[in-house]
Amino acid sequence: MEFPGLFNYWIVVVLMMTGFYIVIAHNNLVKKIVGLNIFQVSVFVFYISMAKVEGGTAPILAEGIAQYSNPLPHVLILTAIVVGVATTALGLALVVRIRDAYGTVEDDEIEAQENDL
Amino acid sequence: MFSVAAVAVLVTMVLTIYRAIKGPTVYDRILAVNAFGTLTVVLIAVHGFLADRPEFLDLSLVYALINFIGTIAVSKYVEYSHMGRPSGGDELGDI
Amino acid sequence: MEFVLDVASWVLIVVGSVMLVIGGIGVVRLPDMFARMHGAGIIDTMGAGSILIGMTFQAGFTIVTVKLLLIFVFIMFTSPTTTHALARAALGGGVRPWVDQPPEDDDAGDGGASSKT
Amino acid sequence: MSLMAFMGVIGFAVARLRNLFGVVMLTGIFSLTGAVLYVVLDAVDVAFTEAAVGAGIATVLMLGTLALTTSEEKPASDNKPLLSLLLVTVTGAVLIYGTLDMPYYGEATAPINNHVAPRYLEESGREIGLPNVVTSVLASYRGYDTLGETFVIFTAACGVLLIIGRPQRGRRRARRDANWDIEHGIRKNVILRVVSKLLLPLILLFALYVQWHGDFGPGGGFQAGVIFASAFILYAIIFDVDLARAVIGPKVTRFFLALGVTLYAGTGTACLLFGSNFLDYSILLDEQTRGQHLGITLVEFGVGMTVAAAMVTIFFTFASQER
Repeated sequence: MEFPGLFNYWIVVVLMMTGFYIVIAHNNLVKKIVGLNIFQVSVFVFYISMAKVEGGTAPILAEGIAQYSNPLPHVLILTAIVVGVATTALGLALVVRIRDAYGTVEDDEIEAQENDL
Repeated sequence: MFSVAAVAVLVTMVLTIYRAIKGPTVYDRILAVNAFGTLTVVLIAVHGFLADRPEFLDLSLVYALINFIGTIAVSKYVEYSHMGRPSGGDELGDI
Repeated sequence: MEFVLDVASWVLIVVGSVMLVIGGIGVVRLPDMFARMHGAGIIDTMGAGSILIGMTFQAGFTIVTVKLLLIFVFIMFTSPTTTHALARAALGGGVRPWVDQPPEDDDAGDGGASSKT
Repeated sequence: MSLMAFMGVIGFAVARLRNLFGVVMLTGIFSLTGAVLYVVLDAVDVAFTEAAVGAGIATVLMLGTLALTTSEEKPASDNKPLLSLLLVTVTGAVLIYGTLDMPYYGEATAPINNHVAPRYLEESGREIGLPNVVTSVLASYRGYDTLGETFVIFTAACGVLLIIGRPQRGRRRARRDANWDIEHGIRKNVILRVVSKLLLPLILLFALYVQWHGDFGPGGGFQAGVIFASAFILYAIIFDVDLARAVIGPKVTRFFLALGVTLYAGTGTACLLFGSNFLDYSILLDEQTRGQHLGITLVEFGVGMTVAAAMVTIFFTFASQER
């Protein structure tokens, strides 16, 4: 039982860092939001893999099943996903509004315009 | 038996992902995403049987649904907003 | 009876699996977008379809079978529709079918067929 | 098997540095893989939500934004990447170092599985009387939490309305030629129209099934709300936003947006008035489990309403912007 070990968590870290990289290294605001999404998903995966219990099944009670996975992280992540999409929508709305005001969604161009003022 | 199907689905997933990443045109990507969605539907159903709890098929159903909506939305987006409204789809017949 | 059902579902699932892989290879290897649609079509119909039907034989007369059939019907409805929408979008977007000998219109594939009334 | 799915995830996580449209498509695949992963890791409810949200609504919203802004990312002009790469690598290394102390995957003795979780699993069948523990925890044990989340969704929808919901100096879509639509729009596409008309009632019915069946299987208010909203989104895509607006107007969505939250909070207050704690539904009916069941049903219904209205509002707001 050594193989899965910490492997899941390492993948989570890799994903999280991919998202992080996109957020800090790209100038495009839409791309930044995609990066945030990836970051978010990595956190979700992290929670869900912690909740998994070896030999358990989905936490929906049924006859003849003794071992269930942990339901609590499922609850947290379930709500977090919907909240995540709502906040993503808010972020995208801001991007649309920014494009209205500045005519661009590139971070550096916006900064240049700000400096010109 | 179900593991055979699961492995086949996974292999096919890898192939479609390849197409989605490589895909020279956007349409290839949409196609790959659509195929991937179908594969997800099958994989979730198969996993239900593998894990001996096949009652969670609602999930697959949702996928089949949402995949449809997603693909239609994407097709509409590329057909009408990419090219601008006045010229899009003019030359096609009247289906 | 049990044995017959088992054999039937085995055959269907194995056929479906093979078809999935064939379709996947098609999606990767075929030369242009419209041809690749045929690969995706095989995945959607023969592959997914026969696997789902094969699983209904295993499930017996329960709600599971009903849901499997529902999914099957659903895929049979939506898959051609999305393919059609996609082909139209692609044709409208300027992608032209890859034709070996230009005079033969039959090679235009389903993208061309869908624009006939 | 889960590992395979993981490998897939990395595969395109790495490959996501592309034109924005491709990025959105890859995000779709990303979310699909994530959902399979959740199923494999036993989180069926989460996978359900991800299914409804990730592949559908999120992609549609992203596309809506791309349509309003630009679909090509400009190449980065400065040479930040090296610095960022360094920062990312260092942070990643620190985090991986941190994971070394964590309990291994699937260990039943891990701390996370040993405090409240066993209690939920053992007692909820008796206390709440619902097979789906996730629903019990969501709506009853951690009802405060969910109330907060619902308010966040409500607030986000309000925020979207505030930011881009107002017509701005003629930016709002001028009611376009009805004739153009009939001749050229996607409405002309008979196959799409017929199939969607067939599917729409089924989608709505399925959403209601998910809503009311959430106590017994995977599902519940959040998922049902999103599916319900996606029916309207499909209608708006196939026909037209203005037409869809005629079916379910801004006033209606706003009303339900507020009504859902009010229903949730009202149920909690009703418990308070009956002489119990806020959101402790046992008091609602004479028997504990029946009271809990009623409370959970009401609360989930409120959640469903708010989520559906919020998603519809957000989508319509995006869709009725004109570039």
